[in-house]
Order: sequence, then structure tokens, then C-alpha cells
Amino acid sequence: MVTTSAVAEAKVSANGQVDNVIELEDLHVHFHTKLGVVRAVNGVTLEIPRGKVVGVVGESGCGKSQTAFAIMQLVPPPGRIVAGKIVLYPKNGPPVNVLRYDRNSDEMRAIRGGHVSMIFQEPMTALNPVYPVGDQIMEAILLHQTTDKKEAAARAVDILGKVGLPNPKRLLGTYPHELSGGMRQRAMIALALSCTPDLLLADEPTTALDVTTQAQILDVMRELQAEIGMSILFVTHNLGVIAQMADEVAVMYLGQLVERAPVEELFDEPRHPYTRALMRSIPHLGTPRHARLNVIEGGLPNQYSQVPGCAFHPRCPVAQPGLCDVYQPALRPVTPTVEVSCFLYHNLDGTPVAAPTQTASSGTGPPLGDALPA
Amino acid sequence: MATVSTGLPLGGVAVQKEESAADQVSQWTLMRWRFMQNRLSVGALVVLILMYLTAAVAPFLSPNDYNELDTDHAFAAPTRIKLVHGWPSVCPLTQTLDPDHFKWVYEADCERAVPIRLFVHGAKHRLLGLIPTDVHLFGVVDVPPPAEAAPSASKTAAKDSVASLLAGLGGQNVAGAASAQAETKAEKPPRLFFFGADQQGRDLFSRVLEGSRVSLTIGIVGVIFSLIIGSLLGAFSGYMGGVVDNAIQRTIEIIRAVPTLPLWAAFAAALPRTTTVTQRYLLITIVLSLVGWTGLARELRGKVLAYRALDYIAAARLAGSSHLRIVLSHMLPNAASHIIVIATLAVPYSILGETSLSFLGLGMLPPAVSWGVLLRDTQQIQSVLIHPWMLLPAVPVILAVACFFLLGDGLRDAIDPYS
Amino acid sequence: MIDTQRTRDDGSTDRSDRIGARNLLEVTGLKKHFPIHGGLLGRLRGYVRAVDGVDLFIREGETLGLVGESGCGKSTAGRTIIRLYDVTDGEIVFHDPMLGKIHLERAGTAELRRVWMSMQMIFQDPFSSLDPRMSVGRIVAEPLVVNKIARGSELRDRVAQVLTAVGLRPEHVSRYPHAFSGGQRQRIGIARALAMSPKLIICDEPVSALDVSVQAQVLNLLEDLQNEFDLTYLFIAHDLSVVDHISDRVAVMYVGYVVEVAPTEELFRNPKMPYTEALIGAIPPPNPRLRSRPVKLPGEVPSPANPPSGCYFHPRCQYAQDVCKVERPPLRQVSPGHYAACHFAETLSLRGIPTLTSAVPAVTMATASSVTPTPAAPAVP
Amino acid sequence: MLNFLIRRVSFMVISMIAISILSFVLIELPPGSAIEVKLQQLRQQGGDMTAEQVRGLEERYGIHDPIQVKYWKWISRAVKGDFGQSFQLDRPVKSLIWARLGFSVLLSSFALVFSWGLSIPLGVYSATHRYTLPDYVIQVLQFVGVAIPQFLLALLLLVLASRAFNQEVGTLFSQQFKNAPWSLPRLLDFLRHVWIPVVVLAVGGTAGLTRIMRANLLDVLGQQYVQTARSKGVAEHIVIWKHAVRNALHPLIMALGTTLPLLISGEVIISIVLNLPTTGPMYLQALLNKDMYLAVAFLLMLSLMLLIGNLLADILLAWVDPRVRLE
Repeated sequence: MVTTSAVAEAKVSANGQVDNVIELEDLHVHFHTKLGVVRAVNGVTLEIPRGKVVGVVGESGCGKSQTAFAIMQLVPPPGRIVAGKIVLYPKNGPPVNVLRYDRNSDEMRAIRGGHVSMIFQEPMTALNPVYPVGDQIMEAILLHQTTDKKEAAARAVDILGKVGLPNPKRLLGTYPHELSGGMRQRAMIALALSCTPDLLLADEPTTALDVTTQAQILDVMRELQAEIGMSILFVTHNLGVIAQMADEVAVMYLGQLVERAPVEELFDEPRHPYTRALMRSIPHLGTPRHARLNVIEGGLPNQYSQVPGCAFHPRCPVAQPGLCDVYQPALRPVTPTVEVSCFLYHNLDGTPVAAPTQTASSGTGPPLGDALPA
Repeated sequence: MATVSTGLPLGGVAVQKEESAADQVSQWTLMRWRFMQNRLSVGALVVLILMYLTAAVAPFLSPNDYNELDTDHAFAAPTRIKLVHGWPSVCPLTQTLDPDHFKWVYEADCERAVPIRLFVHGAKHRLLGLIPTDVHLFGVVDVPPPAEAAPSASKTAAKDSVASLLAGLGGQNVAGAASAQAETKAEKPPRLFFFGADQQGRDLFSRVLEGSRVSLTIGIVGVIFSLIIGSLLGAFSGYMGGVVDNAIQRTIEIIRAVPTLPLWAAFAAALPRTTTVTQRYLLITIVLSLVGWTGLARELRGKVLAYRALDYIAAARLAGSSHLRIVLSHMLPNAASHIIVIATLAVPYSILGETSLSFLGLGMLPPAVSWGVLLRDTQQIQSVLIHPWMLLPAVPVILAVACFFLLGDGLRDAIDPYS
Repeated sequence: MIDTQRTRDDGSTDRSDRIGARNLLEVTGLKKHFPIHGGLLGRLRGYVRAVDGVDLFIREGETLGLVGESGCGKSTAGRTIIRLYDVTDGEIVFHDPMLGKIHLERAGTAELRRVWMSMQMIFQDPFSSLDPRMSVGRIVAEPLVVNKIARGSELRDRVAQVLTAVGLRPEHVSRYPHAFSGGQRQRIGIARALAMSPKLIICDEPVSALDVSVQAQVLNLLEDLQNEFDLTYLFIAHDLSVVDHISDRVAVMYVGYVVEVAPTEELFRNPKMPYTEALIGAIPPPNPRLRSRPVKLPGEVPSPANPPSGCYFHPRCQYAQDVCKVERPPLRQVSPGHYAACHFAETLSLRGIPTLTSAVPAVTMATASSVTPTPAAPAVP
Repeated sequence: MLNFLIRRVSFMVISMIAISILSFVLIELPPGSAIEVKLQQLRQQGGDMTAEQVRGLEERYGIHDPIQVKYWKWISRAVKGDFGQSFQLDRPVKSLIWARLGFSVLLSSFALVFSWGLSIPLGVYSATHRYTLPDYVIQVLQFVGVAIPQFLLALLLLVLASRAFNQEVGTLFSQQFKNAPWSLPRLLDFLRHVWIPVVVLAVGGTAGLTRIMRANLLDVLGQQYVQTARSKGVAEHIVIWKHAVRNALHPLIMALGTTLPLLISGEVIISIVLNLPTTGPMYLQALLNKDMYLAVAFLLMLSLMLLIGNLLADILLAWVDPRVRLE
């Protein structure tokens, strides 16, 4: 199935072992509309380690979902992947440069569902209303795993049981509208995991659910991730969910990654001004009651316009005129595990900023944490 | 180092949404902009406006009186316009009976061609129904033939044109036979028949123009009637809900359970036949509306139901607005655009309905003229085979109906760009 | 505005001085049932018991949070209290500043219109709550015009004043809603509610349709307005963190009725009803080091058209006894100011958020300690 | 499902009762009773009836009965299939209508199958190849198809058929098969003639249905479950035909509610133009001659045909969409 031309130049780590399940390099997804070009994904470079959960955080319209769709080559029209590289390293088999394949090719379809699968935000609309749940799961199994209908049915029953749905045998013949939202999302997870993929793309899978149902779904996902050993790209805007699910976190703003860090480091010390602002603007249980929340001033710029320099600089409390509004910072390591794209941490030439000084607060007030309670 | 500013000036400027002209304008203006971008629909609107203008001044544009009988030109084919001295002119026709096929054949005598003139005097009419006049935009006035206009070259050309004219009539080459009697009825004034003439020699073009007054307005008047019944009952049904709603909805379903045309036909047949043209016109619009209101009522009810659930209606109630105010200042302005679209898309069905009924002899009746009445003459298929121009009244029907559909489509896209 | 409040050690503000002792609103046994019609003739087939016994009161100047999962009837309760819906059963007593004590459940149209001058609502959806054909000025002015409160330049001044209060510019009056973002639209909706200077505002999920960063802006605005105009809020939401942040007291709803009411701190630390415990336990803490799941709530919320017998929560309750299956416990006072609808409220020892300090997520501590970012700003090239 | 059927059928019965009342009003509406019309005709031909005979007829049609009794007499006979007498043709109505109704049903069904068979692939093609030349062509044809009055299309095809194919028109059979019993040659002959009315009937319907199909498929293609199917690795043509088209059929079947009345209306009018031995011409003659018992029998039967068509559409809908089944 993998042609030699599509065998990618694998990014090999120092000990000669490929340990990522997928690597995205400088990915660009553009939507050409009548009113202009929307740069939904604007140069994303990201690796997902095998067996790990990478959370992608950001507000609506930041391109996190389109990144997931791009991996499947399922960006909806008029969106197009205009540049970049996506290299997939299947469990068994040589690495594959996904974008070399046509989006409707047999090879691409073998990847979809076989190696990479996806679950969506809206469980109510993600399953086809006119076919029983079982048929929809078996369709995937019959495409990728076996041609035997009986075996496919047995596997479907098995996976439906694993996601915690009661009476999986009867569920095979049940239609989606007979299930509640939580049960549909379980069925959707069963569908996505039915062919034991290397990578699961989870696009806000719990956003539309109630908290108690969300807790159940997160439990199921965690258990099955451990059992199957797959990687997950977990897209969400809920920091609580990220804290619970992710091993690593990537923060996106306007189609670009602004920060990447292991989850604990990110929550211990968010570095990018956007990450900080985002984390402090969300109330949590137990945060000081009635105190003013920190807000990110202003709103997102017009989606067709391109912000010069750092995309966040118009809203950034510590933006440096002449620098941030002119030059675009690259994502660079700050510690061995953390990467940030901000001129607070590295100079224009890429060298780390020398020593901590008090300059950051030399303006009219402390740039960060200005409204924090003492 | 004062390298880091507070970020405030920067943030203050760039954060604002880009101000565009679109921010200041109302929904109506936005819709107009969106509609104007749809060139096909704008074109359809222009065509329709022209058609209605034409209908308004039909007698002025008609070269002939639409009811003028002229047995000498029964089933005359569309007149060929010849350029004589660079001026479009009409040749007088002579009528002869083709004894082999038992039908009228005509020969043009282009030596006596008469020019088409602008602003000629003819039949009396009232411009826009108000100003009495006998001026027509164009027409032919019989003038003595210029003596010198008979070179032999033009004669052969005339022969050719006669031959092809006759070929159009029935395909038989009767030119030779006809030419023998060419001089018999030479005194006849030439007539201008763009679309040919009917059995009684009436000018089809003038009749189509006259017919457009009935056919184009009956569609709109019918829809206005439907709209009045439909919007009242539909809005009432949606706003009241409960038993009223149920009763109205069941009535609509039952009316829609009867096939439309047979029902129209049955109602139309039940109408008294001894009415004036105006009475008949009103009765036919009522018959069309009896069925037509159901669709409008149903769509409007759906809209009202959808609006009723919206929070801005709840907010208006909390502002203390009365039901009347809510309906008038919130629901109606929002539903207006939909009503316009629904009505626009209903007009062509009304036009088709009148045309079909009149075609069957159940709608408008002679002496009234409508496109359907004109097309009734095509029921004799043998006659159509010989006189295909009898089908010409169908062209404006198709044009008007297609333009209304295009217009409605464009309007719908303009008010609802996302559906 | 904030400086009028005393700030306590934990960063919360003490609001005891602004909350009056008087009740502004008292709701007793409120029920709202929607008939289900079916069949050819629209026969009555049953009822959806959307609201099935809500008891609560709101003190002057406070914010009462009303939380629950989707379909629990919290929005219907809010809309019934303000009488957008007719009342099936129960009492709603509103102490109107001008009209005095009013029984809303039997108020007529004219009376309601007067009550609505001091009782307003903010809606969830910033799109469907603004008439797209009206300019912002007309939207905000509508209550003033309809009630003949202001006209001419007085009206213009009032509209400009309210718009400024919600952070919009007075010159926005001539624009139409489509020209605004979601957060700005929500501000317009708030301005409309404020126009009549109401006493009580029912906030129906005012931030749940907004993006996280905009959500914070609107929450801050609501708090500012409350201080500035002495407002009382009934704050309906499904997000416990938001409710925790903004409420003085919280009422928890489950399948149409209130199962627990208590001051916010007390409710989250010391819940007395197993459902509240489950709800708190289900919130994923934004702390990657706290990955344990103390309470797992099995099953799903039952349908309000066909609720279970006895205590509606019993089929999912790990503490359920036989009595729970037959007898629905009333909402009763368990300790001063703490009400719960559970047969065993006194005996159960339930878990809330462990303690305040350990539950403060790492985020806040981290940000608090990093006023200065580790690496400093570089020199401008 | 059973519940659903019972509900639909009982609605049908109620509708038929309502339509019968409407029809009865139509019988009574024209000034002068049917008997007077008949008498007038007889007198014109020089004949007459005795007072005795007139009274007998009046008795039979209950001229002097109150209206509800008249209705009751008429409807109770109609239910048994006795629709009264055609005054014009002097034969019982029931002996006239059945054969013609049969051809009407046959023609309409052919046309329906034809237009569905054409509009689904056209709509799918148009939706999946948006903004291409063929899509524009299909869309333009749709407008033309909807805008041409059906009788006109019939006329044009008639002209075309007799000119280009030299085919006799205005009948469903050649002369030698007109009254022959059914046989294979007769069937072939029938098919050779039936295409004109079927094509004419189908054109308008096809245009409308293609539009609906295109719009709905575009709608469905934007749905999440289509993306789900693609994310499973299902091939694009299967995604479209199995996952999308099946869901887009729902509104198409719903559209039968408006397609069927148009179809039956169209059948009536083109049969008149083509002078086919179906309901149309005889219905028109009956209306023009105020032969109301005959006309109303046709109207009732056409309505029944439509109601049955709608019932079948409902059943089809329930079969295609499980959500309807369990409603």
C-alpha cells in the first residue's frame, strides 16, 4: 500500500528510534472565500509521541480543529492544505508522507479509520441517522480488518462493550436517535477505536456534554487509551479536561502554535502571554469569589486580515513596539521540554534572552498578573 | 530600558473590528447589496419590469387593433420585413385559395412595399388607460407605391422571399401557382403581423400584447388575494396555536389533498358563464386563490412559529410590548422578506394556472384576451402543424414564468445567504 | 467600583454589607408542566414536568446561582418566574420597589408590564436575542419607548448612558446587531435589560455561548454593573465554576426541582445532597496533579416526562435506601441557611472540593508567583 | 409503525369525507338542477318528458329533499360505487370512469418513476460537481422545465412526433390494437405511444425534483456524519450514495406531497391536449357540459388517487427514515 515515493524521510531521533506516531511540519490550511483568504492553520509544526495524549488548546477559530482535519486530508471545502508535511509512522510498516497521497486515493482511505480515526464534538450529528449503530461500526471493521461479517459483528459487540455501553448485542440493531447524547458519544468512540488506530483525533469530544457525562466519557477514553496504547490528539478549550487528559499541551492562537509544554509544566508555569492570559481568564472552582477575572482585552481580528508580526501583539499586555508588531517570533525551546514563540524568551536571531531583568514590569504597571489579588 | 510599553496604545488600536460600510447599514440594505450581486436575478427583474411596462402601454405599442377582423389575412404568416431604401417596409399580401390543399396562400407584392413608420395614427385607445389618443409607436400607413421602385433585381428577391415564406407555411411550393393571380386584389392595404394572424386575421402580436395585461396582472392579483387570506390565517394559526391552529392546518391539508388543476377546473366550471370580462377576471383570481392561499399560509405559519420561539420576541414582551406591537414591529418586519420571496415564487404558478384554465376554456373566455385564450387556438393540432406561429403566445408565458422563478430564487438567496 | 468592596485574604470580596436582609423574591412550590399532545386529534398524552417544585428566595443585592445539567428545568424556571410562561402551580412573590408585594403567579398583563420595569432578563444566545432588523439604539430604547418613560433627547441620553455603562460607545446606536461580535452583542442585550433600571435581573446562561476570553469580560461587566446599580441576580448556568465565581448562594436543580440551596462556600465544601457531590466531583480540576476521580456518577438524567418514583435521584445514588424509592424528600433546612432535599442529609458525609487552598489550581498559584516572567524582555534590535 | 398507519389512514378517511362534501357543493353550485339541464336538452331536440317522468327523476335525485338528505343519498350510493348517471352520455358514471382512471394511474406512475430515475442522478451530479459547466446546464434546464406549461410541452412534442417520427398522436394505441385484448404486441404498441405523455409529464417533475435533490444533498454533505463516514476510510462514491443520498431522499419523498398533485393536474391537462383515453378529456367535457355527477366522480377518484399516493409516500418515508417509523 505504501509506494516508495511516499515513504517519507523519517525523522529519526538520536538513538535511531522513531518515537513519534505523527509529525506535522509547517502545515498551512487556507480557506479561499469570496471575501478573502482565511489562514485557518498558519504554519503548525507538531509531533505526537507514540502512546501519549497531546492536548491542543485554543479559542474557537484558532485552527485547532482544522489541524486535526488536515491530518485526515478531510479539510472541508473551500479549505485546502496549501503547504506543509505530515509524516505518519504506523505501528507496523514504513513511515508515510500523508500529503503525497491524493485525498481520495486508496492509500489515504487505508490511513483513515485504519491508522488514524476521529471523534467529533456533536455526538447528536456524528452518526448517520438512517443506519443502525452496529452497521456503522461494522462498516469500518469490514473496510480495514476483516471481510467476514460474523467476525466483524463480534468485534463490534466487543468494542461496544468496552466503551461501557450496556447490552452491546442489542445495540447493533439500534438507531442513533434511540440513544442519549452520552451513549452516542460512547458509540462514536467505539466506532473510532474499532480498528485499533495508531492515532485518535478527538475534536472537542465532551464540549456538548454535561459535566457528569463528560466525566464518564473522559474515563472511558483514558481506560481505552491505556489498553490500546494509541496516541490521542485532544482538541479542546477546556483547561480542566486538558489537565486531566493530556501528557503534553500545545496552545494555539490564530492558526499558530504559541507554546508547547508537558502538561504539568504548562500548568505550573505558563510562559506565553496568551497562555497566561487565557488560563487566568477562566474561573475555576475555588478561585477567589467575585474578584475581577483577568481578561484578554479586545477581540479576535478580522479573520481575513493578516496581523503583522506576532499574531497576539495587538492584545498582548507586554508587546514591544518595533519588535512584536514587525517580526514574527518562531517556536523555540525555552527549557529542554518547553517551546514558546515569544520575544520575551528569545531574541530576533533565535538566541535565548540573556538574563532576567525587571524590564518587563518597567511600564506603567506589572504587565502580567496586574489584576491578580495580592 | 523602556522597551516594553504597556501595550495599551497598541491594543487600543488593533483590537477594534475593522469598520466597514456593512456595519452601518440595515438588513434591507444588505439584502439589496446581495441581490444586486446576482446578475441573473437582476436580469430577470429587468425583463419583468419591461414586460409590465409593455403591458401598461400595450395599445400604444400594438401596430393593429387587437380585435380587428380581417378575413383577407386569415392565418397570414408573420410578416417579413424588407429593407427598401434602407428603411424597414412591409409588402402587401394577396390571398388565394390553394385548391389542392384547401387552404389560404399568400403572395407578397414587394413592388408596392410600404415603410413602417413611427408614431402613426391608427385605432383609438387610451394611453395608460387615461389619455385618449390614436397614436401608435409604429405601424404602416397605406401610401401609393413609388413608381420607380420596381427594378428587376428586387423582383427576383421578392420572389425568393415569397417562396421561402410559403415554405414556412406548409412546405409546398406554390409560388408559381400563386403568381398568376397576383394582381387580383392589389388595392388591399398592407398589414404588419409580427407574429402572424389568427383564423379571423387578427394580429397575433397585438393580441399577445393585449393578453399580457390579463395574464401578467392575474398572477399578481391572484397572489395578493392568496397573500391576504394566507398571511392572515397563517400568522393567526402560528401565533394562536392550539385548536385554531389545528383546525386551520387540517383544512389546508384537505385542500391540498385535492389535485390542483382539477379542483380549479371544477370551481371554474361552476362559475356562471354570463359575466362581464371584469367579473370573470375577478372570479378567476378568486378561484386561483382558493387553492393558492394554502401554500402561503403554511410557510408563513412555519416562520411565525420559528419567530415566536426566538428570544428577541421574549425580550420585546419583557419590554412591555403588546401583542399587536410585537406582531407589527418585530414579526412583520422580519417576516416581510420571506413573504416577498414566497409571494414572488407563487406568482408564476398563478400565471400558469390562468393560462392552463383559459387554454382549457374554463378560465378567461373570448372576447377577453389572455395568453391562455390565445393558446386555446392551438388545441387543433392540425392547425398548429400548418400555422406554427400560433404557438408564439407561449413565449411570453415561459419568459414571465422563468423570470419570476429566477427573481424569487435571487431574493431568497439574498435574504438567507446561508441556506 | 471594586474599591467599595473589602477584599479578603483569599482574594474573595466580602459582600455582606451590600446584601440586604429583605427578600426580593420568594418562590414556593413552583411548577410548570408542558402538555404533550399526540395523535390525530391532538389528544393529551401526558406532561413534561419541566419545573416540578422549585423553592427558593433571593435577598436584595445578592446573586443566587441556579445550576443543573441540561434539561433539568433551570431555564424554564427562570422564564416562569419572570412570567414569560404561565404558572402551572405554586407561588412567586416579588417585592417590587414601586408596587410593593406582588403575587406574580396571578398577575395580569397590565400588572406584569409594570413588574417588568423592575425585573428583567438577559438571554443566552447573543444572536437570537437581538432583533436583526432593529438598530442598537432602537433595541435599547424599546422598553423606554413602550413604557413611555423617555422621549426625544432624554431618550437619546438615557440610551447613550446605558450603552456606555456596558462598555459600548454611544455612536453605536445607529448600527445593526450583525455588525457586532458575540461578546458585544451580549453587552447590547445587557444594556436593554438595564434600560429600565431594574432591581432583579434573571441571567439565563449569559456567558455559555461565548468564547472563554470573552466570557471573562462579560462576567466582570455583570459584577461591575451589580455594584454600580445595586442589582440582584438570579444567575442560571450549567458551569459550576462560573456559578461558584459569581454567586453568593447557589441552588442546585435536578429533573425539575431544587435539591439543595446553600451559601456558595458552604455548598461546594460541604454538600448535603449526593447529587451535588457527584456534580462537584465530575468537574475536571485544572490541575494535572489531581487526576483522581472520587465520585463516578453512573447512568443518565431521567426524562422529565417520565421521572422515577420517590427521590428522582435514587436510581443513580450510591447512598440510596428503600425509602428513597417511594418518598420524595422535601427541601428542608439542614443547618442555618443550608437547605437540602435528601432523607439522609444529616447523616451522610459527602465530599465537596477538598479544602480551599489545595483546590486552588496550580494556575493561579503559578501566575501569582510569576509577576515577572523568568526571562526578561530582550533589547530592541 | 402500525400506529402510524392507522393515523394516516384515518386522516385519509376524514379527508375523503371533506372532499366529498366539497364535491357535493360543486354539484349543487351551478344554477338550475341537473334535471332541468337534461329537460332543456330534450326539448331542444324536440322531445319532452311527461310530468310523471320528471317526478320520477326528481324522486331519484331528491330534488326537493333538504340538502343534508340529498348529500346522504348521494354519498351512500357513491360509497357502493354508484356515482349516478351521466346525463350527457346517458350511461351510469361507474361504467365510464374505471378504464380511464386505470390509464391515468398508469401514466402518472410511469412519469413518477421516470422523473425520479432521472432527477436523483442529475441532482447528485449537480451537487457533487458544483459550479462546473454541467451543473450550470442542469440548473438552466431546471428553470426551463419548471417554466414551460405542460400543455405547451405536450403540443411541442406532438408536433415533433408527428413531423420527425411520423408517429400518429393523440392515442395510446395504434388503430389495430385499440380494442384488442392485452397481448405482447399490444403492450409494445402501447409503450411506443405512451412515451410522449410520460416525457411531458415527467419534465416538470424532474426539474423540480432535481432542484430539491441538489439542495438537500448539499445540505447533507455538510453534515457531521458524512465526515464520520469519510474518516472511517469509506470511498467517496460510497460516502455519497450510501451515506448522503439516503439522507437526502427524505425531503424528496416529502416533496411528493406537492409533486403528486402537480403530476395528476399535469396528467389531466396533457391528456386533453393529446386526447388520450384517460380521465382528462372526459372530465373536461363533463365540466363544460355541467355533467356534474360524472365530473364529481372523477374529482373524487383523482383525490383518492392523490391520497393513496401520499399514503404510499408516507410509508416509503417511514421505510427510508427510521426516525419517522418510531415517531
